[in-house]
Amino acid sequence: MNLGVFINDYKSTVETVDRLKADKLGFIFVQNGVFHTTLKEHGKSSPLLDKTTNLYVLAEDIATRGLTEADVDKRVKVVTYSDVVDLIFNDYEKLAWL
Amino acid sequence: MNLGVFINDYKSTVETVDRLKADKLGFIFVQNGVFHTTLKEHGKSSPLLDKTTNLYVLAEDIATRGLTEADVDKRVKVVTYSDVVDLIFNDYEKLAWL
Amino acid sequence: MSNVTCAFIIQRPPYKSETSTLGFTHAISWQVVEMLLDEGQNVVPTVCFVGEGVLNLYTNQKAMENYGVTSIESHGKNSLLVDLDMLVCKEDLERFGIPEDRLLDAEDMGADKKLQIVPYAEIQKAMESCKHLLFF
Amino acid sequence: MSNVTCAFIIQRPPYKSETSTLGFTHAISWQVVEMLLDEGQNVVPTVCFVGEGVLNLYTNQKAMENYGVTSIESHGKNSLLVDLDMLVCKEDLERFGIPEDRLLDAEDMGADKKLQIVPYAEIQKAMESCKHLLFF
Amino acid sequence: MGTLTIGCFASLVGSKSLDFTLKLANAAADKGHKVNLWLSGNATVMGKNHQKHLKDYSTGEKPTMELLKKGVEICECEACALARGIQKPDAIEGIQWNAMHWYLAKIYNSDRVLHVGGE
Amino acid sequence: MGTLTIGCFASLVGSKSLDFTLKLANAAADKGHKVNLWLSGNATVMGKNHQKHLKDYSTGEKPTMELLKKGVEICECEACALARGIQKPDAIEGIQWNAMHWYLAKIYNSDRVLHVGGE
Repeated sequence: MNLGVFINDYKSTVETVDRLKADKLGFIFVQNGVFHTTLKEHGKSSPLLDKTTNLYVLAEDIATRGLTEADVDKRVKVVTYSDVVDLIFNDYEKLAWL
Repeated sequence: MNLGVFINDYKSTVETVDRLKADKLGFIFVQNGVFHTTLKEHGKSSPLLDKTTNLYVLAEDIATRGLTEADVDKRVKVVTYSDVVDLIFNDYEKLAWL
Repeated sequence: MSNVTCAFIIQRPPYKSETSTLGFTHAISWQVVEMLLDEGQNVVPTVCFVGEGVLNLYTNQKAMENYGVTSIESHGKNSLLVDLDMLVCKEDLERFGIPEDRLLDAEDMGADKKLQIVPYAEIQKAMESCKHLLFF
Repeated sequence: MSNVTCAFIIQRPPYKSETSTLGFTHAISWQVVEMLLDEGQNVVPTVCFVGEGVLNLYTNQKAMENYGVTSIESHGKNSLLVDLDMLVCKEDLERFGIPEDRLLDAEDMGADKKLQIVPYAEIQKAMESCKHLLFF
Repeated sequence: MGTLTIGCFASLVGSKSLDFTLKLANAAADKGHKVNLWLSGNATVMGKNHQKHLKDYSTGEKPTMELLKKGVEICECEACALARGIQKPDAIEGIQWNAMHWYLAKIYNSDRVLHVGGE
Repeated sequence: MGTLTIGCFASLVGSKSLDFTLKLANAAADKGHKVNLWLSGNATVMGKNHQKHLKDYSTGEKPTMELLKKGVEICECEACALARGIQKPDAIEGIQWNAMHWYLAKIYNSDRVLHVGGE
């Protein structure tokens, strides 16, 4: 399956994301999930960034938190709400909000 | 200080509880915090139960979840709302809800 | 006859947020969805329990007695009664040390269905074979 | 003159639940609490940031532009402006790799106070010396 | 053009999940997609009229009216609203009130479903 | 006998934190303690009158009336309520409306403070 996962938290009490398997897996970081793309906790980037190469972060949610594109890990593409709509309809038949 | 901490979740996104230091520390497990007193994850009881000997769990919140006193770790005292009021006024001058 | 299948994944503990209760009630509503659809159409949820979600399934919950609200157990029983498939992650039950005989059942209400305790791989399969995923 | 001191511990990230915003606004209200108290009485909060709570303190937050709501940065600046002591856990800033020059400041508004970046031990001391603790 | 159904449980004020939902619905509608929006749980408070827009708080009334104008169908869970003291006359005009099977029925005819659930 | 001030941010329906708060307040009042209760954030929805008690949902109106009768002072954050579309005439009678300094002022004269905060 093609699965697009919205990651909306930095720390989460659910471990579901670690278990998900998909033929094509995409992570769309929104809300406090964006910190996965900007923080290097103890000098290391978030392990989620190693799970797939399809990585996106919502521009408005970066800026809201005082972050800039320069803070975002190079592997992650910065996208708008409009881009997210296209990802939903063109790339991911199933969606998850975690 | 004498600090009474209400633990209201089993998994938490805040690590504050691990850092708290107090001359007298009490944990009052309520809501889903009660699972700390009943579950043995991977066969081990919750590490919180090793942090102090002043351990309490709210009877109504155990029963609500289908658990019984027999499920509760022997180190933990089962208490009522009325007992919690006495703990607050008699034993702990400062309180935390985590 | 054309059914749309959905996997409802319940992954949060009971009685904290309303989330797991809403997962059940939304799934149960499949019973009446035909009213709003054309002849032969239906939506069929499979309800899956993973992680702390399995903590919703204890039997003997006293929520009505203590807090005056319908217990989640009662929602679980109703879910079985309306013939929902309910898959429970075996690994997570084992991890938390919850024996099967502590889990809810709707035999007393005459339900044919029972909780199905399955390896996580089965839940993954359910997610793959459904059309839509809803995480609660 | 008799003050009651409180430690407000902000430990959750911004813009998720309302919690950290409410932590600020409750602390700022110390400005007017005298209205409801007798002469010489006051309540004095010290606001402490630990864990993900430090993520509230980035400068240049665009919440008004993007979501039409007052930014948490703006609450932080107002907190400094009303002379609240604001202690930020040094270890947590280091852990997340956040340099001091990314943190908010209210110099432009003429505030005398600045964020005080301190070891966690100082925050522990603030918790010990206050009369009441409020965790946000 | 496709059909997207979004369900949301999150409260409007405090959480930004409902803000996200409204903005995503708006972006999808602007691109010509059909959008359905289901509000349940604390999200039903968003369907209350006369929300005062204070600068500290998100407000749902205005963006909701815009979505309705763009043809987005919005429905809220009647039981969830009633339990919160919100009654039919308090509802924003144009928002439907129904039970959960409304959501499932919309899902039936949707290409994509995004369920913004747990808090 | 002492004075306990409890502040609560949690929503009534869905979270059990506000149920906990009401029960604790009740137990303390029954033992003769003075109790103050401050509702802010999503907890202000509890101050809305005409909550329908459906079996699936916690309800705040009845326990609140009982607390008021026992002399518990209850106050809710006016701005938080207004932002949620709740206006003065919608409030349960006997619940005060004020700003956050009410809470701090009550804290001044309290022996114990329990702040039921984050969600």
